[in-house]
Amino acid sequence: MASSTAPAAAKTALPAGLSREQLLEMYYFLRLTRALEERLVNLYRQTKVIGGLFRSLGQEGESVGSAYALDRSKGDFLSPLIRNLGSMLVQGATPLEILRQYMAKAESPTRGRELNIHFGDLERGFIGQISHLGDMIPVMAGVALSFKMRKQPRVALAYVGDGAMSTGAFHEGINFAAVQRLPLVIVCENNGWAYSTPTHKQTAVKQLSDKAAAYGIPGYRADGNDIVACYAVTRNAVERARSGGGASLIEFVTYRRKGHAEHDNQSYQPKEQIAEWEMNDPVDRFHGSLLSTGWSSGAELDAVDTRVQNELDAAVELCENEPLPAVNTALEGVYASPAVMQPEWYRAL
Amino acid sequence: MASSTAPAAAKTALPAGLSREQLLEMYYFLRLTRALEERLVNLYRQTKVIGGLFRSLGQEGESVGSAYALDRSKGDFLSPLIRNLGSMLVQGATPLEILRQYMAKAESPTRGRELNIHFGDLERGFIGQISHLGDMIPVMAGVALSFKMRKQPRVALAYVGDGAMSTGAFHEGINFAAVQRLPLVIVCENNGWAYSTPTHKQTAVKQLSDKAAAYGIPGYRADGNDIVACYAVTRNAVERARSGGGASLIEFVTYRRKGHAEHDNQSYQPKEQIAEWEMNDPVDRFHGSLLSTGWSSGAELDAVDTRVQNELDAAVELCENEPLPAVNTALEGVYASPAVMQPEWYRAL
Amino acid sequence: MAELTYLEALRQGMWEEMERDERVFILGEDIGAYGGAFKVTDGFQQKFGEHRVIDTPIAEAAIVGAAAGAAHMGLRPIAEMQFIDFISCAYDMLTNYVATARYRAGLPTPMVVRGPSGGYVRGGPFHSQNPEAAFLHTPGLKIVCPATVRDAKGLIKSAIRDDDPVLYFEHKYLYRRIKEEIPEGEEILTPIGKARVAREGKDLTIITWSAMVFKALEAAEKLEQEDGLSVEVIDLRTLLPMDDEAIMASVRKTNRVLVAHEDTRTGGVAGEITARINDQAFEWLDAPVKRVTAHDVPLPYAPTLEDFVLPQTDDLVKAARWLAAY
Amino acid sequence: MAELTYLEALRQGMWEEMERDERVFILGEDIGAYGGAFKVTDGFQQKFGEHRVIDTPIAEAAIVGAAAGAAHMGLRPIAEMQFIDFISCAYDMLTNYVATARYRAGLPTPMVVRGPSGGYVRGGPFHSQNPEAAFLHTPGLKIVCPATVRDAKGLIKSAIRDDDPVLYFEHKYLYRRIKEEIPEGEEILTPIGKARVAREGKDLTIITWSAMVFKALEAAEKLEQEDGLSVEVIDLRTLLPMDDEAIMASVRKTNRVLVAHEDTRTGGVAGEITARINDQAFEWLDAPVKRVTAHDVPLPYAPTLEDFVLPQTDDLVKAARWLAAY
Ligand SMILES: Cc1ncc(C[n+]2csc(CCOP(=O)(O)OP(=O)(O)O)c2C)c(N)n1
Ligand SMILES: Cc1ncc(C[n+]2csc(CCOP(=O)(O)OP(=O)(O)O)c2C)c(N)n1
Ligand SMILES: [Mg+2]
Ligand SMILES: [Mg+2]
Repeated sequence: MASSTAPAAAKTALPAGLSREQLLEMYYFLRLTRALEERLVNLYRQTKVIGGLFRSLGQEGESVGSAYALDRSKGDFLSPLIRNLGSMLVQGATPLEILRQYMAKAESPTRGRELNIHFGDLERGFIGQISHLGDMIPVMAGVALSFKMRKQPRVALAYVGDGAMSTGAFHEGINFAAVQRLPLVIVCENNGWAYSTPTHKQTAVKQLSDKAAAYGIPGYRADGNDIVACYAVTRNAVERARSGGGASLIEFVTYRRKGHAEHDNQSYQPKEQIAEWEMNDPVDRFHGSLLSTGWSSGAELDAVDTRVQNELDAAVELCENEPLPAVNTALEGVYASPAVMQPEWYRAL
Repeated sequence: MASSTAPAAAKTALPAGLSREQLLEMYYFLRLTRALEERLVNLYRQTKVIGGLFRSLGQEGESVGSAYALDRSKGDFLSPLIRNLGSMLVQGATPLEILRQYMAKAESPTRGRELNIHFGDLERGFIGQISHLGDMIPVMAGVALSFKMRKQPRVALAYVGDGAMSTGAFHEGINFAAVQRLPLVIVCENNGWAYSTPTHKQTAVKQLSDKAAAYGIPGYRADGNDIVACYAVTRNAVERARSGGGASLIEFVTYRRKGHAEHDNQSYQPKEQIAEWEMNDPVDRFHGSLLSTGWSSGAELDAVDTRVQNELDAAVELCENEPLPAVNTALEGVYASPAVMQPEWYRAL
Repeated sequence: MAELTYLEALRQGMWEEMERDERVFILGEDIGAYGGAFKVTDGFQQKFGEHRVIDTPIAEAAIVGAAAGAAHMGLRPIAEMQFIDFISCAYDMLTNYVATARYRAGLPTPMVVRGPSGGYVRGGPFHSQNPEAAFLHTPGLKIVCPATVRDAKGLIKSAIRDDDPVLYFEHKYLYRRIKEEIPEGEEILTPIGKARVAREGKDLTIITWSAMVFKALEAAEKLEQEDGLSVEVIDLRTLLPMDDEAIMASVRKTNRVLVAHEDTRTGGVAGEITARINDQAFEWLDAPVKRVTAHDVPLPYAPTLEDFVLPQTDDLVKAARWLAAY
Repeated sequence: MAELTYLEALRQGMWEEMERDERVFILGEDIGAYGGAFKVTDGFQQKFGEHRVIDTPIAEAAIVGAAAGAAHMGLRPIAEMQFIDFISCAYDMLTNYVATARYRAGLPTPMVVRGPSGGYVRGGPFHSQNPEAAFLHTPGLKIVCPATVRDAKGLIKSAIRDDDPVLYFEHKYLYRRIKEEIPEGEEILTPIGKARVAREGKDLTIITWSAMVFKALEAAEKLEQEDGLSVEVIDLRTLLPMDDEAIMASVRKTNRVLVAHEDTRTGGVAGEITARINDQAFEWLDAPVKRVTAHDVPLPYAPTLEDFVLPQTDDLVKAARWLAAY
């Protein structure tokens, strides 16, 4: 950012060892996540999105904050869930890729095969989830296992929802990571709901971080709407894992302010509850503290907003008129060999 | 027992609300379990047992003690594992049934279809396990669910090994029971080993009872080789469940003194460890305390031993010459309807 | 006479059985106050209470396992999979525990596992599956796949009353797309194990089930119009146990058979059907039994790709012409 | 020249690959110090260390899922199921995650899942399974089933080197029952996807794999002796992808086919094979393709019952005579 627009002097010491540039970058990803989802809502209303649209409204802080705690220069790795758009952007996914996915474009990362943010890139260090909840925990344990076997100082981070913690796959995966002392950080996003199911119908524990006790690993807990707190607790768990301390579990206490997906009218969520959490919006909070602390200037933040909007304008424009995948590509890449499947006989008639 | 052989007067107050008759009956089941397994070893050596033979040597106390804590008059229910021969005998399984199972006799409870103690009886209140570890936890949660739905004051008890606790099925089942507040008591037999795998390679927790914390239910722990302690802690959990308190987890700390099965030379188990636990034998301990406390007389206990041997002589003799199942029975009972499957065409040639 | 959708018929069937038999209950994810992802159980919890319409954690193995335990004790559970794709998480429980309980241990296990299956809805690889083939190989299970509004009701009612575990695979594409008049108060019980002749014909038979039945009927109509071909369409309805009689009767009549299903080809149900025809009616065949199925790939979600991978009416028409000319 | 058992050949194959390629590692239950329930990995941990021979908790979904994650990162895991029956606990992970990873996301997933399968050993319903049919329907997976000592070695080596996930189903009945001379130092790599003519013949073909190959060879010998019938035996070796060429070549030669497998009939692999023959070589058939399989029941363990439920050599002989006389 042009230093001319920088505040005279920070009133408060910088938090969690973050620099002003980093704080501003986190704000950028926060805004980018929020704004990109808003664009997607418009496209969804115009029926340009194929399949459902999943919002992370109110949860952008923990997604961005936790992913930002990884060290990309060291090759850290993550596996996002449907509401971790922010984490993927931090890890290097581009708005254009996200838009292409949601619109099933030929140029989308999965070439129109998988929906929404179900995609990954080994280079940039993220693996897309599959729908079956919990399955990514064992898979990410395997990624962490490869780090340990090769003595690489890398860390893997996997997200899991309050609901997905009920799956057998979650249990098998976290226990495996714990007993093998793998560099895996498991982030539980306790947003109060699993589709229409409140957390108290999902489990009898009060704090989801208590589940760590069943695996002999540390359980941490943080305000999921405080991006800096999320960064700090995750950073600590990540460095602990990197230095051989093994796996850990973090619970972010947050709230899903939209329905499970756009089609869901969220009638089961108390209006007051939603309103209450709206007052606790992670973007507003971070914007406010950046200014009150003097870590950033209003001009800097406005510049970020403008940059975000410009980037999205460009991406949407570029994406919208792109073609859908060519049909013959559907038969490619089931196997390394054979590389292409034969069309069914009846198509040759 | 003939009161003439009763000790003049008990030196010590009777434990855990148990009567002299009950203590003597527990001793009977303890001896019966031990002696029946010894008969099975002989039959195994004579290759009269079909399939493997699994011992509970050193664990008979927790099996008998925990099962004895159920109230059969109220229709309590259990699901045993491979080393819960004692539990099944308490619940009403007979030595003859066990022998027939191990020898695949036509008259065996499963008619030669399933091995060893994999059988059940809804009337007497036990369901046989399948081999796939962990699967009985959800099933027993369902049994407990039926009690709750029908407002029956019945309790279900399910056993799980230190190893089986790593399975996804265990996690899904115990969490379901916990959140639904079902009358289910889950008994973990921590015998130090899962086949050749020591508990510390199975999980990073120190005490398996700590896993209860992940489900928001109480976790209890007891000396698995003290039959009265096992009875008492289970009784407490059972009555808690019966009075609507919901599920709980009990860990019995014990030891598997034989290999996983008779074929296993248990080379991986430290000799001293085995010897040490031999000094802590649950049958000897109970025998000793029954006498030292004056709860029973030597004559009474000898009478039990004689009774056990006589019963087993009769059972073995009866079973040995019984026929194997008739081949055509193999096609019966896959479905309620059709009741019988058709033989394959080539058998009609 | 009320016109019902496929989904309403399914609802009505469960509703009637729950009113008739208090042993019947439902468990699954978000089925209570919310009424299920597709609103199949909307209003059920209000009517029958929380103890008979149970919201569960996200744990398919526990849902199916608990249903089995309750069934042993004399209840009649209906386990809903939010999407049938997630039944794979209960595969072990279903194939090893549930399917074998009666044979192993004489344990009655009357239960239904049901959920929305099928593609043509842009659902992608994990919200479009047809799991018939995964369970056809399991003695002890029964599998039904209703194609009509009437059978959506008749088969769920029969499944609930059946003394064996039944997998009821409803097709989400049909939920609100088909309507039928269902007489009030008529007790509709579609027999499990019996196929249905969806259209009479004499030149050629298309054997299929579920949503594909309508593509077959469309194709038959077109072939009648354009080629004057008389095509018989068999709606199997039950896949396990399979109605060999109905299949062979049609084969003996038309001597030419297409087996069509929405799912991928290799290892699919059409293979079993082809083997049975070859085995029991070989001499009646004037042409090879041909399969029209999806391509052997995971189902992609882009419209262009999904439409290419899945079999379409036009594919049936072309295949039928080829077969008729054989 | 050393005589090796089937089990030793499998061991040798893994051993050589682990020596050749440090990316190869094994994970599973009790495989380390203990060397596995059947001692297949005996001595491996001593030789290759705890980091390449990993004892896991009892958690098949985690074993398979972790193998997949490690495979994405460039390693070459071999996941052992203590008995292959427990692969059902990883069914979701294999069919939804592992099989689709490349197609969905371009993720390379070179891994092997292996374990002791098969019956004739009084193992009962849960220690005798043949899971081929459960996975044949999954595009993205490969399935191999070695019948010979040479292929036990050649297929595990090829499976480890393959860039796709491979299910390697070894037959525990063969572990120590068959021996073969395997030249020291010869690099044996059985091609995946290629069947083997186990015995040449001209009157009739028996298509099978794994332990059933030996029953087929016994039957062929008997038919030669007693009926002067020349029976060809095809050992498929790989079930997915299937070697249609080899199958059709034999069909065109003998015009009569028995498909035999140890597993139950309905929904079994024989159905797919029958459909392929019917589809690709219908005109060459002088008789219906007949299946000789186990009966459609869970496998009971009493010797009388197991021997009745599973197909025996004598059944193949009778079926072949029927077919030859057709
Ligand atoms: C194994 C499995 N069962 C059911 C579903 C259907 N499903 C998709 S999302 C969801 C709720 C997930 O809740 P949670 O884990 O808390 O994540 P959140 O949506 O709150 O971020 C359910 C039940 C699934 N995807 N996978
Ligand atoms: C799902 C599953 N995986 C693997 C096995 C093979 N197996 C049978 S017993 C056993 C060890 C069980 O240990 P534990 O649960 O501690 O019970 P214990 O034998 O000590 O009583 C294993 C791995 C199995 N039966 N089921
Ligand atoms: Mg949630
Ligand atoms: Mg143990």
